[in-house]
Amino acid sequence: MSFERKTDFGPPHYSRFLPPAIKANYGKWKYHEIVKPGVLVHVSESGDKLFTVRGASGRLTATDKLRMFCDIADKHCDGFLRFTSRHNVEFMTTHEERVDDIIQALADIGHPVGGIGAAITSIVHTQGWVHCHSSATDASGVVKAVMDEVIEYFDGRKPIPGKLRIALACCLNMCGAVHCSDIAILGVHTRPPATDDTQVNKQCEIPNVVAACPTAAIRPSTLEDGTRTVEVDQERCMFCANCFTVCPAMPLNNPTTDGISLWVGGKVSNARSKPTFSKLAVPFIPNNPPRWPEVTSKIITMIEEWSKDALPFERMGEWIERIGWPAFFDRCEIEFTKQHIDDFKHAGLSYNRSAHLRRASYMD
Amino acid sequence: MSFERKTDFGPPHYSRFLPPAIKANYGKWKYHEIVKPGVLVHVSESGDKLFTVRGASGRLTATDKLRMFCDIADKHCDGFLRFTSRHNVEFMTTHEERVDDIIQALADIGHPVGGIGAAITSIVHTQGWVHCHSSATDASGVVKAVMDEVIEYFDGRKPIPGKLRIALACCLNMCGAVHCSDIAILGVHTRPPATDDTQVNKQCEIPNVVAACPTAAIRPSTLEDGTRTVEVDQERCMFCANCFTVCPAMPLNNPTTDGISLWVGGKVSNARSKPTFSKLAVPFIPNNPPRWPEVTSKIITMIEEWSKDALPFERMGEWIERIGWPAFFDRCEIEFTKQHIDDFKHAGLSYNRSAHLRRASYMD
Amino acid sequence: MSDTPLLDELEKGPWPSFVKEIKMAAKNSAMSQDLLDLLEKSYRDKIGYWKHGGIVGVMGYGGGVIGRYVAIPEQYPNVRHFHTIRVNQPAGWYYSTDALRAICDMWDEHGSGLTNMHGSTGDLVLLGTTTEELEPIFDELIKLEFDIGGSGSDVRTPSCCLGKSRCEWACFDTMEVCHKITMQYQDELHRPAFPYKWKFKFSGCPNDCVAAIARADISFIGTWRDDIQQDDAAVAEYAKTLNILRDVVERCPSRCMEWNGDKLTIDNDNCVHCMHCINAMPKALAPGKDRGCSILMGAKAPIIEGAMLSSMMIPFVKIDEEEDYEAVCEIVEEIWDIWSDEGKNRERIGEFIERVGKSNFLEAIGLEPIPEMVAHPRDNPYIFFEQEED
Amino acid sequence: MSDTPLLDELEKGPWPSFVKEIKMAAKNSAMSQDLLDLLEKSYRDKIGYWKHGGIVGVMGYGGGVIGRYVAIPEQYPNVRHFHTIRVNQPAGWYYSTDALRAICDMWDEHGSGLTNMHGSTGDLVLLGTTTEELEPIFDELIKLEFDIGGSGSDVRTPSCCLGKSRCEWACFDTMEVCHKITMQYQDELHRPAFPYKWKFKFSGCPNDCVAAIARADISFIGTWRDDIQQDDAAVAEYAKTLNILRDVVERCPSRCMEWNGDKLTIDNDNCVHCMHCINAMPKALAPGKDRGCSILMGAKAPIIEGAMLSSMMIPFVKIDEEEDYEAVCEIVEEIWDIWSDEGKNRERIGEFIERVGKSNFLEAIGLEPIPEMVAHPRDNPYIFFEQEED
Amino acid sequence: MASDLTLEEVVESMYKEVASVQGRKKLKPMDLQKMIYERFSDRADKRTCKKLGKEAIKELINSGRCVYSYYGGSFIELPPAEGVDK
Ligand code: SRM
Ligand code: SRM
Ligand code: SRM
Ligand code: SRM
Ligand code: SF4
Ligand code: SF4
Ligand code: SF4
Ligand code: SF4
Ligand code: SF4
Ligand code: SF4
Ligand code: SF4
Ligand code: SF4
Repeated sequence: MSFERKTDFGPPHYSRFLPPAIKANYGKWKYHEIVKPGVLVHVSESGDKLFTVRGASGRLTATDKLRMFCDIADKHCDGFLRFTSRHNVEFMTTHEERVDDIIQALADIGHPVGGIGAAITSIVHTQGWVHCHSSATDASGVVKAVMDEVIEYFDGRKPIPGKLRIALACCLNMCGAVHCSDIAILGVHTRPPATDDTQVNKQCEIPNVVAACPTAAIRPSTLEDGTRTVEVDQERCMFCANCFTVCPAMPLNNPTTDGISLWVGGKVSNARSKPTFSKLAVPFIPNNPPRWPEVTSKIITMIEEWSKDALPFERMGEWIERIGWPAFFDRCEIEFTKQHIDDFKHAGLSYNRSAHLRRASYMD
Repeated sequence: MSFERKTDFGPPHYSRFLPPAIKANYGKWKYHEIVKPGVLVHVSESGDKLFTVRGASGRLTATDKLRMFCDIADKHCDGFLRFTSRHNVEFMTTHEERVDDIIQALADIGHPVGGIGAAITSIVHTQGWVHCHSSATDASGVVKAVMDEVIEYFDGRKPIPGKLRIALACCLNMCGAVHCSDIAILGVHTRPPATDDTQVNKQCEIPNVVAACPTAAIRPSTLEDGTRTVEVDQERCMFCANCFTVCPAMPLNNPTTDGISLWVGGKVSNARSKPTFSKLAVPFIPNNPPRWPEVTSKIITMIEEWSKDALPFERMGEWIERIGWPAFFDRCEIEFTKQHIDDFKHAGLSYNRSAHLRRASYMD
Repeated sequence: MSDTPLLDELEKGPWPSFVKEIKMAAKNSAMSQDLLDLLEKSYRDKIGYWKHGGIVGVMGYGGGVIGRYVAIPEQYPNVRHFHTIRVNQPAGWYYSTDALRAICDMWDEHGSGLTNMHGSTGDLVLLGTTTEELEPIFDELIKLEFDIGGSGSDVRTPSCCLGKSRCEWACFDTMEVCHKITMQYQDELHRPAFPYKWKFKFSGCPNDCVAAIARADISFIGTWRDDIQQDDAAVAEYAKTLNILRDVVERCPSRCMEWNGDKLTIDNDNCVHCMHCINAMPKALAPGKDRGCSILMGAKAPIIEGAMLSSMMIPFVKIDEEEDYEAVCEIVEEIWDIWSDEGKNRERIGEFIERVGKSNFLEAIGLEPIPEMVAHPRDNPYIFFEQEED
Repeated sequence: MSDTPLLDELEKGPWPSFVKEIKMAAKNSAMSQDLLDLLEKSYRDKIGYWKHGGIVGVMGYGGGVIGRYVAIPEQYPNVRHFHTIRVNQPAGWYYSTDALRAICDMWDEHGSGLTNMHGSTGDLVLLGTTTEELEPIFDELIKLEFDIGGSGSDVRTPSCCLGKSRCEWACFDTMEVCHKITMQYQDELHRPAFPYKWKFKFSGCPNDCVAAIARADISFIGTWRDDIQQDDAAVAEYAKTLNILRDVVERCPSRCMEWNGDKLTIDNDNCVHCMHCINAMPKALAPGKDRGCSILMGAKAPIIEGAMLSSMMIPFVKIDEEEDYEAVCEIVEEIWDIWSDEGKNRERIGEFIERVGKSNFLEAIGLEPIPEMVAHPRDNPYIFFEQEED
Repeated sequence: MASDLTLEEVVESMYKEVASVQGRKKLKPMDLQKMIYERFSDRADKRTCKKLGKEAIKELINSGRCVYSYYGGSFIELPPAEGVDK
């Protein structure tokens, strides 16, 4: 059965996959309400109601599981479903009475419902040890460990003042929006590349490798026996693995010195305050698979301190801005070290260039 | 009459010059009040009252004028006076009835009284054409021209919502705190140095000259006839005159292309908001001595727009932060140009990295 | 079944378990079985065992397939290759169950049976297959009418929030614009020709539910120009449960609202369109009717100059209207020309703009500098003055 | 008298006229007369006519005199030299009339009769004399007990606000500390030995009336640790004329005050000591009793890395007490050592700290990193990890 | 300006360039585009060179004579010798 090989035809038009209620009310929605944890209702100008149930998803999904999602969608949602920008799965129906059936069906296949409104939703994450060469930690494993501990903030059992976004990236390339999350989990290498001098000139172009380094730590060099390779200045190397991306002969993976750093206070939305970068909270916690207990306990402390003191809608970064960074480090029992003080290009703008000081912290 | 040549003896101890009322209440003051424009009263814990009259001063002062100040101080202030950190002259007396005599005496010698509290005080300025080699404008002349126009904001006839500090520097060295003033007047050269190739190697060390340039616009070069000199890359030169400071053979003074730039929104104190840098408002106004009318009229527009809309205590920078920069440029009829957008080291942090927008400005 | 005690630990607990997923796939894929064992080894040794991909792809395309080779193929032969295929998702990530089931059947036959639903850029990621299977997979995808996404120095797969499909705050049709742009630039998507990657993202309002300002070289964020739509009765209703003064009025970034206990007055000239008051009272407030979007540019991850957010370029354009849509495409293509000519290797557009100077960039693409583009004007005196020939 | 029409224009108007001053001095100084004519020429030609000073000074001192030579000495012989002498001012710029009269008499005899009262760093500037007069002038100054100030790569003349002499908000004795530091470091002031200039400034409270945070390499700014002193009756008095809610409570940077119409409650643990509420109600509020100062470092003008403000180094020290004063001097001297050893030519301490990294700098001078030193921790991932020898 | 530059000429010129640097230097599509404009700017304007350049790359890739590769950026090379484990 010959068929004509096509290219450049792009994705199918979404209209093929819109539930009827959405087709009927496209662009005519009036308002929404959160019915209960994990369940939204959107009401259109004509009064039509569409209920949305958001099911947790671990993102890494086997085809069999997708078929189970399809079974639920066929049974309750006219054969349509969608995924969210944070890879949860959403089932939509105009029949309010089907909401609880959908929730039960999801529970039966191990997928709790939640993450809507003032809640912690799924953790945006990347490949980790499952698939990426430059990862300094695993992604799916850390996500599973953390979400198991904070599930009550996801499913509404523990209400919190506003949204709290957690993201993970397994190296400094930071796939995802780790640089703008309330809490960011970042895999870090803490050793310079273990350069394989015999391979560098074979596998890579030295000028490209030298240019790839953000801190100009790489210089071309020639060994006694004439092999052309590169040399890394240990003082300047920041373990970003950019050289490794451009040249496989410069691996950074190391079981004892790879680990996780934690960042706080980032935000993407424009609500109230402008979009903000995440800031360093904990520079290094060694990898401790499978449940990274030190990582999860510190994240829980930060969530608890924020949630008991934040105003309604107040994101983590807005809360810290209000109480001051000294109080954040103090309450979350995190030691403020050399590494917290910036020394990169815009360092000066991060210093406290004012006499503004709360007294609490330096009462000897 | 031989005398023993001493060195390293430093300034006389201030206690020699303190009025008796100050000696008696040193460190024991309770509160102050502004009696009337230019007149303060400080009340000590014991109830003693000290009246201070602040007289304007042009900073450049002849000895004869100093003797006139001394006459007033001898007559009314037990032979003591002081100067302020913004080079005004202050006369202090415990006798309230002498306040008006002091004011009259000062008026007789051409020195109005004012600049206290929510007022415009004297303009911190530098040498200009009177004494400095790298000045791109005069200092004393511009100050005189501006203060003549804003005198009513100095002497209280026109009350304003808060303090408004004006400073002037005649080149990018920025002597004084021009970089942190409500309104800053900055002399600017707008042409690269007119390098005298015959003199460069004679008068200066070429490595020093090359290193002095903040934008690496200077490269060593040799003419056909072998003379070693330097070459300036027109694209990168910012006319900062730093090379001229290090090497007199690279003058930047130019009658048509030297002039004045205006900056706004800077602040030194920590009250309410943190200390802030001044931002570019008007990139270039050609020098127009003796009264620089274009400079003074633009300054007056900015003062008027601020003073009719600012909240009590609200400095120029705090006001602009509240209404937004588009409204500032609009109300003060200043054209926003390429030059206003930063392109130096921290440029990215000055961009609007948010969707925050007021609509007023782009309603077509 | 092999022995994976560490991973088994992660089968417990309430959050969906990726280990269960791999085990599910392993039932009928030796590749997934090897992946499971390899991952257990990584958990034991605390390092990953993947090598960087080289030359993989489908005929005619320069992107969409990420080459992956296990570092120790002798022990894990079935993951000697473990390439991933990025499938361009339907706008808004909507699916029909037939389409999904068809993809699953194809993937069980030609790959590991594991997917990422979805990748961070937005693609439906088919996780793990061999070089030989790439062409057959593409043939199947052609039949299913699902093309491959982007990777490398190309236009990456655009993505958008669900917009008008289900959200009352959508200020433009994010899904239609996203689809139109994806179709219009298929050549740039499938044949990498840029100095580095280029990402489009479309959010229907400043809540930015697809993180466009943080993760896209060009970010389309919906906004409006007229007054916020206000239903006073509904506001009074919210006043019963919501502390409107403290939690809404005092949190407005431009403090342009007054609340006297029963009436909310908004000075719409000073509203900066942050969405907060609307978020807090969805039944009482809504964005205006005169809707469109702002266009910002330049976001990227930290390497090598430090992370960047997109910054304001075009405050307001009615992107849903053909005329404005064409004008925007023209500007984008002009930017691609300049960036391709003068951009350095691996230099994103955000880094390019800062290197050449935002003003020069604006001049090159014919945009006027306006104060909306800056948080504040420059505060250093290094102004560049044009050198007229005197 | 010569013809100076442009300058004469500036004799008019209410603000004191510097032209009148020059004319006054010109009556008995040919030097000032030439200055007047030279300035008129500058006003006509719109450029200055001064040449950069070379090596001028008094015996034994490396600073305090700025060499100035007119560019066109043939036309203006009397300003062939027009050096300025910086005289170290008494702390707080207090004078007795006898001291001032004596200086005036000396200056009429040996110089132009023109002064700057005062220079921006704080010196009493004697404006215009010849090289030959420098030694005789210094002899006179010795008799008057007024030493010369600083210039070049030395400790510049320290300056301070009037502090405890007349201000109830002074949190330390700015004038005494300024005087003590000036006397203690006379050698560093008179004999330039640093990579570049070093400026001390002392402000008694965060109003910073000597602009220490903007104009000093090391800025001493008064602050307090206990509660704001509060007189409720006086607050109620102010309430009659002052909108305490809008103009005080809502302007507090940490919003740590509540006003219920008659009682002001301050949460002193969250007060950031900005001075605003105290400024607004001087008869009702005052800084606490447990007073001292913060020490910040690194301010400078823009060339060549861009302007800098001083940043927090030591949050609180009781500088008036001998023990703390000694400890601070020790740290300053240690900083000078490190800066002198490793600083580049013309590299101010603020630039040095940013080049070597603030953390490394703190470690070198034995200060612990504390969160008060930053507005926020780093937001880029380029963390430096110590390389233990494994 | 109707140019006499043909697609084949551009294709062959590009192929020669890719082959000549194989193993030593990696060429990006942009490098090939710039090379074409430098080489044929006398016979065609920039827009034409860019269009022909794009078509030439498409032709080389579709015909399998060249392939894309990815090393932290996209490059164009000759297809690898059959073994994949480079
Ligand atoms: C479904 C989804 C869009 C999609 O096309 O997939 C979505 C949908 C909605 N978002 Fe969102 N947001 C979604 C990702 C985001 C993101 C992107 C991200 O997290 O990567 C953001 C930016 C996050 C940030 O600021 O760091 C985002 C920031 C918001 C905000 C602003 C919150 C704030 O106060 O800063 C609102 C407003 C609100 O919560 O009331 C909002 C509100 C909403 C509303 C209520 C709007 C509406 O009327 O439908 C939507 C319903 C559910 C909800 O409350 O979560 N959505 N929303 C995404 C669901 C993710 C998930 O599975 O949990
Ligand atoms: C005399 C002087 C100090 C000295 O030792 O010479 C001084 C003295 C006082 N200042 Fe000041 N300030 C003096 C320069 C400054 C400076 C430095 C400068 O301008 O270069 C500043 C920083 C300016 C800035 O922020 O850019 C300064 C910012 C303040 C502030 C904060 C104002 C604000 O809201 O930001 C106050 C508080 C107030 O005004 O209520 C203040 C308040 C005061 C008080 C009222 C304090 C007191 O109780 O005595 C003093 C009386 C007069 C007044 O209101 O001006 N003083 N004051 C200086 C007079 C300069 C002049 O001739 O006008
Ligand atoms: C698959 C995905 C992570 C995921 O699990 O979801 C991913 C995976 C990789 N990314 Fe990414 N990036 C993914 C979304 C992102 C995002 C977020 C986004 O697109 O919304 C970012 C941040 C935004 C940005 O582009 O800066 C991102 C920033 C990077 C960077 C840093 C780019 C930069 O300019 O700093 C690199 C490094 C590079 O390009 O060489 C990178 C490189 C890579 C490579 C190709 C690493 C490499 O050199 O081999 C990863 C392949 C891993 C693998 O095993 O497949 N990835 N990457 C995401 C794409 C899936 C999809 O197509 O839907
Ligand atoms: C006289 C004075 C201006 C005035 O009229 O008051 C002054 C005058 C000069 N300054 Fe200044 N500076 C004066 C206070 C300042 C201040 C403010 C302060 O000290 O509070 C600053 C800003 C703070 C700072 O130090 O950064 C200042 C920043 C500079 C700079 C830039 C230094 C930098 O690191 O960026 C230079 C350039 C240089 O040092 O080569 C400079 C250089 C100069 C020179 C020596 C220019 C030169 O290279 O010949 C000026 C001599 C002019 C003349 O004709 O006498 N002057 N200069 C001030 C000193 C009088 C005094 O001793 O009391
Ligand atoms: S964050 Fe780094 S390690 Fe993780 S998927 Fe992206 S490139 Fe790979
Ligand atoms: S890891 Fe990063 S900083 Fe270190 S040498 Fe490689 S590229 Fe440079
Ligand atoms: S600002 Fe420049 S021109 Fe003016 S006195 Fe200072 S160094 Fe001289
Ligand atoms: S004026 Fe400034 S920028 Fe221009 S060459 Fe001289 S030092 Fe460099
Ligand atoms: S970005 Fe705005 S329009 Fe899009 S889903 Fe989020 S809230 Fe709705
Ligand atoms: S949308 Fe934001 S800025 Fe506009 S009125 Fe509401 S809260 Fe204020
Ligand atoms: S800085 Fe503070 S203590 Fe010094 S004069 Fe100003 S207000 Fe008074
Ligand atoms: S001093 Fe400033 S921070 Fe402290 S309570 Fe008063 S206004 Fe608030």
